[in-house]
Amino acid sequence: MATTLNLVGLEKSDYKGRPTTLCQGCGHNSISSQIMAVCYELSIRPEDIIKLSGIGCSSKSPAYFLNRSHGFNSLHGRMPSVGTGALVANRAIRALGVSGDGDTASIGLGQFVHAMRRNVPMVYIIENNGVYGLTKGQFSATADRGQVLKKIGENPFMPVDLCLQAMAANCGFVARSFAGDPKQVKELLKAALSFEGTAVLDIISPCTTFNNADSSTKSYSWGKEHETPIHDITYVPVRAEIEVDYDPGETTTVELHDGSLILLKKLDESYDPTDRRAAINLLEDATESQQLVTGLIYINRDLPSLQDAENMIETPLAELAAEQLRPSRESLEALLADYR
Amino acid sequence: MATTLNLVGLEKSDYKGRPTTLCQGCGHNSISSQIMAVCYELSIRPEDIIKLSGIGCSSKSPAYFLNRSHGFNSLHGRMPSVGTGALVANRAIRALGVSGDGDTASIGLGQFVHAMRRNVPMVYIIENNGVYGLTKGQFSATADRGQVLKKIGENPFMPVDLCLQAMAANCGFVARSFAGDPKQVKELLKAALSFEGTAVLDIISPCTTFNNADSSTKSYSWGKEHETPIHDITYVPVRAEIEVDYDPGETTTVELHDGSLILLKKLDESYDPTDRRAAINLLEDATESQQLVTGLIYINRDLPSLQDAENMIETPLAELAAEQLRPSRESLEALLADYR
Amino acid sequence: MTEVATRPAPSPGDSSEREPIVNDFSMVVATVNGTGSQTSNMALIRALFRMGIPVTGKNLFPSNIQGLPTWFTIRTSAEGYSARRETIEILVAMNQATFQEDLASLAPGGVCFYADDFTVQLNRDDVTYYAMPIQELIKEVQPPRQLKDYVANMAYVGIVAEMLGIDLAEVRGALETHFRGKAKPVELNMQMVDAAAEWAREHLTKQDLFRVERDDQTEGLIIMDGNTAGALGALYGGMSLTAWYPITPASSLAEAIRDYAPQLRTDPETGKATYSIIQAEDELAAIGMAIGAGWAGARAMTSTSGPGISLMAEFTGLAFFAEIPVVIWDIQRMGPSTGLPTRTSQGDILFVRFLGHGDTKNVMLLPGSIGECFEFGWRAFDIAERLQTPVFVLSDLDLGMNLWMSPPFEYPEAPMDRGKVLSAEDLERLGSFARYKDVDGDGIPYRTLPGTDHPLAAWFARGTGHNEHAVYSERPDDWVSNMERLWRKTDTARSYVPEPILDEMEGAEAALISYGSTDPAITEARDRLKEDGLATSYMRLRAVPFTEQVAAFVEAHERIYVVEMNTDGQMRQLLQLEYPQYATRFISLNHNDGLPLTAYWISEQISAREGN
Amino acid sequence: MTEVATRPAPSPGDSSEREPIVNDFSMVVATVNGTGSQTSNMALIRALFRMGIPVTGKNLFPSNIQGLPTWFTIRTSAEGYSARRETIEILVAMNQATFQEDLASLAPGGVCFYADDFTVQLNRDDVTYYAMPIQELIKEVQPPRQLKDYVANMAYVGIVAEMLGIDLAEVRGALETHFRGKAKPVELNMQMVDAAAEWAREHLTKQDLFRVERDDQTEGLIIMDGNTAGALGALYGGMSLTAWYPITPASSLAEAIRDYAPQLRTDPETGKATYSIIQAEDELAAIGMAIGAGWAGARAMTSTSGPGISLMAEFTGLAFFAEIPVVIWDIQRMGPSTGLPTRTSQGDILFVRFLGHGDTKNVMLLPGSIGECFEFGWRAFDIAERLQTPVFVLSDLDLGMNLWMSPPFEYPEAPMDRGKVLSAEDLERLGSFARYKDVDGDGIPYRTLPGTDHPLAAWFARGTGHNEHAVYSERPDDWVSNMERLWRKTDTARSYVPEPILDEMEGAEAALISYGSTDPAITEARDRLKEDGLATSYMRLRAVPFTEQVAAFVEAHERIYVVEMNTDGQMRQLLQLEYPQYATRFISLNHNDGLPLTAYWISEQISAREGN
Ligand SMILES: Cc1ncc(C[n+]2csc(CCOP(=O)(O)OP(=O)(O)O)c2C)c(N)n1
Ligand SMILES: Cc1ncc(C[n+]2csc(CCOP(=O)(O)OP(=O)(O)O)c2C)c(N)n1
Ligand code: SF4
Ligand code: SF4
Ligand SMILES: [Mg+2]
Ligand SMILES: [Mg+2]
Repeated sequence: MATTLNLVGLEKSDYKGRPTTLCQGCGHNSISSQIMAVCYELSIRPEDIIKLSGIGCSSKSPAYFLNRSHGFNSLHGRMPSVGTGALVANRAIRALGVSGDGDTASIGLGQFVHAMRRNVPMVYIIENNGVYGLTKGQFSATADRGQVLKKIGENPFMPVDLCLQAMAANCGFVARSFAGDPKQVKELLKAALSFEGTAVLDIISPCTTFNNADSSTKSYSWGKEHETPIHDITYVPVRAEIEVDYDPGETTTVELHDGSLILLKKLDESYDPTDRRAAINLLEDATESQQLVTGLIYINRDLPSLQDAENMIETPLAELAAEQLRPSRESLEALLADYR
Repeated sequence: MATTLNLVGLEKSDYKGRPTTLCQGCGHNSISSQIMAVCYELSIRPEDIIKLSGIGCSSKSPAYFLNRSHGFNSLHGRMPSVGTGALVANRAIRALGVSGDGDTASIGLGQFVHAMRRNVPMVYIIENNGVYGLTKGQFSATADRGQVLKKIGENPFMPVDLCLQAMAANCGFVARSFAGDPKQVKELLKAALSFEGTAVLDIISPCTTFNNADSSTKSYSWGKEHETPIHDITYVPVRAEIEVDYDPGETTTVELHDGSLILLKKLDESYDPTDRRAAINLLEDATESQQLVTGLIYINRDLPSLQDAENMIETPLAELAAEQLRPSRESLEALLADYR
Repeated sequence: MTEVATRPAPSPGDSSEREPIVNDFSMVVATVNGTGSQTSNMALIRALFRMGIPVTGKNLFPSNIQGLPTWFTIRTSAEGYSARRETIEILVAMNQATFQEDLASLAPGGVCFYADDFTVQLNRDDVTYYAMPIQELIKEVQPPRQLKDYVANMAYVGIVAEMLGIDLAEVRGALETHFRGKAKPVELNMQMVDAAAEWAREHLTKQDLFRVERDDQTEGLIIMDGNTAGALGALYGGMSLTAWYPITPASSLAEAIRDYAPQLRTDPETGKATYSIIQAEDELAAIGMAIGAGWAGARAMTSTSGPGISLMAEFTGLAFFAEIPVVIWDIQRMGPSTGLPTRTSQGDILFVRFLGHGDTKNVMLLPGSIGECFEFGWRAFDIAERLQTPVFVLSDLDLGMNLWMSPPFEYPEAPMDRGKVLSAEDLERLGSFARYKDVDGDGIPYRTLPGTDHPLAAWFARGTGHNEHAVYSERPDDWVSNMERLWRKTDTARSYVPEPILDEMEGAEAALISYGSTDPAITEARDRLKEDGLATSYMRLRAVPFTEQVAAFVEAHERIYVVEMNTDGQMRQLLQLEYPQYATRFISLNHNDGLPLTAYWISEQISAREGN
Repeated sequence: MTEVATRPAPSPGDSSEREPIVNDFSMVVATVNGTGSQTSNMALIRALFRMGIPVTGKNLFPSNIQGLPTWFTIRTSAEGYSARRETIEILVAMNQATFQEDLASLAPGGVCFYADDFTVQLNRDDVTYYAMPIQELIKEVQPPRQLKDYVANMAYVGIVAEMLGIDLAEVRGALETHFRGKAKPVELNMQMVDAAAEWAREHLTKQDLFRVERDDQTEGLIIMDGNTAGALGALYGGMSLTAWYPITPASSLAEAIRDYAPQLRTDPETGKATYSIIQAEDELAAIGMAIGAGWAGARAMTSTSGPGISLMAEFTGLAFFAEIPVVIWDIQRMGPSTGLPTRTSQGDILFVRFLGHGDTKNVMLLPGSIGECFEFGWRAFDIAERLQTPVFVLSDLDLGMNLWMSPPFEYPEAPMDRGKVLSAEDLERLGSFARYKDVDGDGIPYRTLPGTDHPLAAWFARGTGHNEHAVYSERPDDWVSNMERLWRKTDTARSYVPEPILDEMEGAEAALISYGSTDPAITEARDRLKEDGLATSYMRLRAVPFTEQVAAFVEAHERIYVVEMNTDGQMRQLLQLEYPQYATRFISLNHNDGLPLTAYWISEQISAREGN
């Protein structure tokens, strides 16, 4: 196709990363593609994004998109704290975090929960494949009880439901999706990027090398068979608002902090993602029925972000002038008087 | 009173610990007293108990009960892992773990959740006072959003609901109580000691020095005013069973692994602690209504304990004979053949 | 107290001693913690300070909140010494539980003030006793119930002031400062002070030799704890993020930042904070946040103690290798493990230097006074951003939590050094950028900050092996050249860290090397040794890695005592590693029992070894 | 491969070289990882091994699962050497992406087998080429689709076997072992091997000098990787709990335990496990579990690599100070930080020795062969329980994950040493018990286990300061005496750790000290140096702290090269600290680029420095 420029004058290719070194068919690659597409389509300048990750195949993926964005491939399970610090230092940038189920549900669970508690404004993607890909296929904490992997055996423990964890931690944006449903992933990503607070996307992202058997709830085939979207979601950017028309009876809308809209077209039964109890129930139902329920499970725009809770100045701290950083000579003399 | 011996021939004094160094009126002390009373009344031999804790005022308390029990005052937030190892090494002993809200909800959250995931068979008490007592009163992660402490200021973050966390982690025994309600604490402790799996007791235990203002939901006065027990709980040991009589209409019973019974006498509305959804709803209601809902919130006896899940031998590993530990000479020669 | 006197003091019999001992004694107030004796002790020490008398205050407290013994020691010194002394001349006994022990620890000829409702034996006849009718005075003053304990403590302030000659006007002034001028508490407390002094005047007759007199030695000085000083230093150094987790004895540093930040760092226009202070969920998160902020271009720090340092090992390695500036305060306490949270030590030196698996070498600053706590508080950021590496500031409980005199802190003259940061304009001019290229040959590469508006700006920070472009590389040559550059940088560090403080004496035979809070004891010990005819040279280290001056000093002296408070002689080991050719010159003088070193111990050790 | 040849090899022109080179070459198979070349490489190396030819196999793989270059090197050595060599004589090129680089790295006179569908230039005329019709052979054999890649790799096995003279019967035998006798896969793969060999016989004419001949040097030996050896050692040492967290290159140790435990450690009566293996949520939990189990009396261990070691710092300090036995395996990889997960190094030595804040000194065992991985695997438990302290076993990626020949492991003769544990009967007899009392003067106290049925048995384990009765104490004397005892214990440790291996040569001028996986390279280097007339003495350290023998060796030699794979010369530093009087004797010979050391590098370094 002929290269077309987006609103900030960039081509699709300006959003690409280094060639991926992940396995062919890895779910993580398809998520990377959606990230690039979304940033291009929303005309986000790559310089206004930071990429964050922990350690794992999933956490490597930020190297494979947005070469023109700064990134930090931090430590295993520690992306949330690094992201918290970065966003406190510069609240003008948007953060795209990519983690894995091992990175988040095993070693990183504590930081994950506490970042949500503080409502650190970042998009927090978990590329959830139920295994440790990079260390060659051991069970992660999201693997189903009773699942069997050859060479490794049976997993005797209950899985961690990362969306339920997010609900328990009062996260204001909780979504689940499936790497095999790129359209939904894309719309959810767009919405998440407009949300001022922690936006959690628990995306089932099959590991084709170690956990893609039909019997695995983290496989492509399982996902294709069991995905049940709770609604058909469309993101409408601010400028486009006027143009969109939709059937109000069929569709509920949610307005985001920047004025953009999410259109949720109801499928069989209608579902209200602003109802906390309903969200928890939905997750419980999904567990019982073993369905891969996807979509925007819960949204609450009323929680202040970390920076607002801390009453922080709008200017990035990293850009403050010396005189804003160093109090006056007089102030020092004044306060030392109390110690005489 | 004249010293009376329990069924294993011990006096109450055989269950005491060193003199407490905690503040006068500290909720932790009253919980310690209940622990001593319970072990005495249940005729548990102190030698069959291990005491576990992390770091904090609460975690110091195991020094103040059961001098005749081995104990491990481990590291801040790490009681769960130490307990897991100890119980794997010796599954014949019963573990009494005492932690604090800082120890469990802040630094220890990850280990807390994963111990429950594995269903490590221990009584896990959180002496929850909403602050870091031992470091002089900073907010912990269970402090309410908006709470103000002089010298420290306002807490801008949402609290961690440890019972909800336990539900999310599929814990099989989830209870909440109040140090100001010793009778209930005692019955819940007895039940917990008969439960084969992780038994979580989230006990509001006021810090009289740093967080006992009437306005604090972790204070005595608040607890006294807002405690709403979901039932009147009585523990009936195995041997006593025959004697007890109760009104079945009024009371539901739950049988524990060792055959002992919990009698739950219904108060205003009846409540079924085996219903997971009801339990989660109850916790959500409690948060909304700001009531201190206490009692046995959830119980599920069907989850295998860690040792059973791992198909472990009944004999404590620590007591295995050398020949059980070291395979035969022949076995070595046999397997080395594969490497020729 | 648990320490027994090891040095003889004059007994009252001895007539040569009949003339008064002025401004020269150690007084310990033995109380129970949680009974609010801080106010009264502060009042005493501040009053003495304002009378121009050199003082220091050390609080020896248990790892407990309420009910256990606590000792607050005030040392006055005509010569201006501020180190701990073994001997106690004046005991103010407010805790019956430890009375006998406390009495036993009094020096012969000492003075014992005690609450008259104690049921104890006064089993020493070489001590002067003054009973204090605390309960009586309470009845008289009738303070509000919830303030009873506090006011009760004011009774000993009044009596001691009267008997020693402390000016009550200065006590009042001290209380006014303490209560930030609030009249009500001042009056309430002074009521008791006056009543008690009054009572003493009427009922007690001076029998001991100790008293105070106005002096002029504290003119213009301040008195403060090191953690507050460090906090102020950070605030004047442009601290933008403090991420911390509570731990004794470090908490009060972050808490002082929290207390002062609003007045010092609120944006006048918007009224909003130009900083952030986050109490993290643990130390891993605390340093993680600081590193994230450092990467994003803010001046970020964390403060902790031993256990937190252990938990920061992995992140320290990341910051060292990805070259992210961050400042870490370690207010050292007694270890290993949880150890003694309320006792002092210098036991983290060796561990911190090599903190992080694989090959690491961390920069350490070693403040030896509250003045240096302030100075290194801001300078640490300059060094961290200049070197793009973690900078550790190693203080300890004694320096951090106790009260020290100091000249007023010097306002930082030099502008902040933000290090090698490339702007969009720079990138435009240069036309290319390689994050880890050693452009200047000093091992320090150039960096760009997230948000820099230029297509060349981006780089991918990582703890994995990388080439000059921050791209993952397993090539042996990439690894080796990057490590060679990093090692070059650890050498460059020598020229950015503070030089040691040298004091060579005429005809010095022995030399001393030390660092941190041992300085006052050493200064005093050297004077004593000098008196005994033993001249010594002294170098106080203020940083690792060592500078040229350190090398010169080591070369110049044949017998070097390395004085420190740890079990393993840790700084001695670092010196031996740095100067293998002189490895045998270093003699460990280490003592590590949780209490600050004393001049007595040091001088005894040295004269013994020097055969004096 | 990324390493270029640095040592000249005979060029084909040179007639003196016309006679064949037998059993003496390095062959590298260049493939793409994730294409299942393990089976084929194992078949080749095992066939050679069974022909009695000394071999070693090293897999150089990326930190990646699929699609990146991987090199598997097989070295055959008539003299029985097993170290890495710079030079490669035979290249089996299965990866077009790296072909030119791989070809360039071939020694003059080398051989290049390559897939005939490559579009590359054969731009060297000093190399013999053999094109391999892989696709053709696949068409001929028609393997099932999902096995295509695997079988394809068997093509080069057949061709290489034919051209080098590897006995096809041995290849079949190797496959039978590999597939545990399962006929189907054996047949399928042999079909390809035979077809390929057949094809080679018909279409290729031998032009190069390299071939193999039966020998008898591997009689009775085994070939294995160090992690499997360590796992077996642990299982024969009575390991009861392995708590671990996956990390390269340590995972395969815990996984080998998991694979072997059921057959070795299932209780015959109940059919239940007499052990537990827990994949923890992280390394903090892993070591926490191990310490909990060690406290409760079980033999517990964890295994990890650098990043995990950093996370274990706090718990290590607790185990050191509370004196809990635990075994920690550190399969070292390249650091600092995440570094290079699939490259080898010895960079954790210094950090582990002092791991934990405050004053700590940890015991380290340093296996230098897979035989020692097995031996230290069980012995570590004896030492840990005897000393009641954490014992670290420091292996590395090269030793742990590559294939080494070894005599069959010796079954542990001595009964297990469970250390000083008091039973209820003991307590009854003694009438008293103090957990931290130095009864025997060796610094090692007695302990009791939870569940011990006696009123005196209980004690409260803690990381806080304690007296002999394990009761919290802030008394200076309690702290000091406890630390003095602990230091006594760190000395006692010397008499329980393995002695070094000494090899003094007649008239040796220079001496070498090394440890771990560098041993094969050093052995070979010393032979070369000997040939060149330079005799050397050699001590291979097997543990820290150092024993008497180490001291004697250091005293006896004036110039000591410390050979190691890290950037900072870490063992050199530990030696300098231990022997300050000889600090200048130690010369660092350290190289750290992720690849195992070679005899060539070592001998060149030494002869250069020795002016040979
Ligand atoms: C502290 C630490 N422990 C262990 C490892 C090894 N490690 C690398 S990736 C990984 C797990 C990754 O799993 P996940 O987060 O699910 O990512 P995936 O590879 O499945 O996408 C582990 C354990 C590490 N790098 N650091
Ligand atoms: C790794 C580590 N960080 C910090 C501390 C300091 N510390 C001691 S107790 C405590 C908090 C205790 O709070 P909580 O668990 O609620 O117990 P409480 O005192 O309130 O009963 C902290 C942070 C420590 N001991 N170890
Ligand atoms: S191993 Fe699995 S997770 Fe990793 S890259 Fe391959 S497919 Fe993806
Ligand atoms: S400080 Fe609070 S928690 Fe600690 S002992 Fe005192 S009352 Fe209890
Ligand atoms: Mg995963
Ligand atoms: Mg608490």
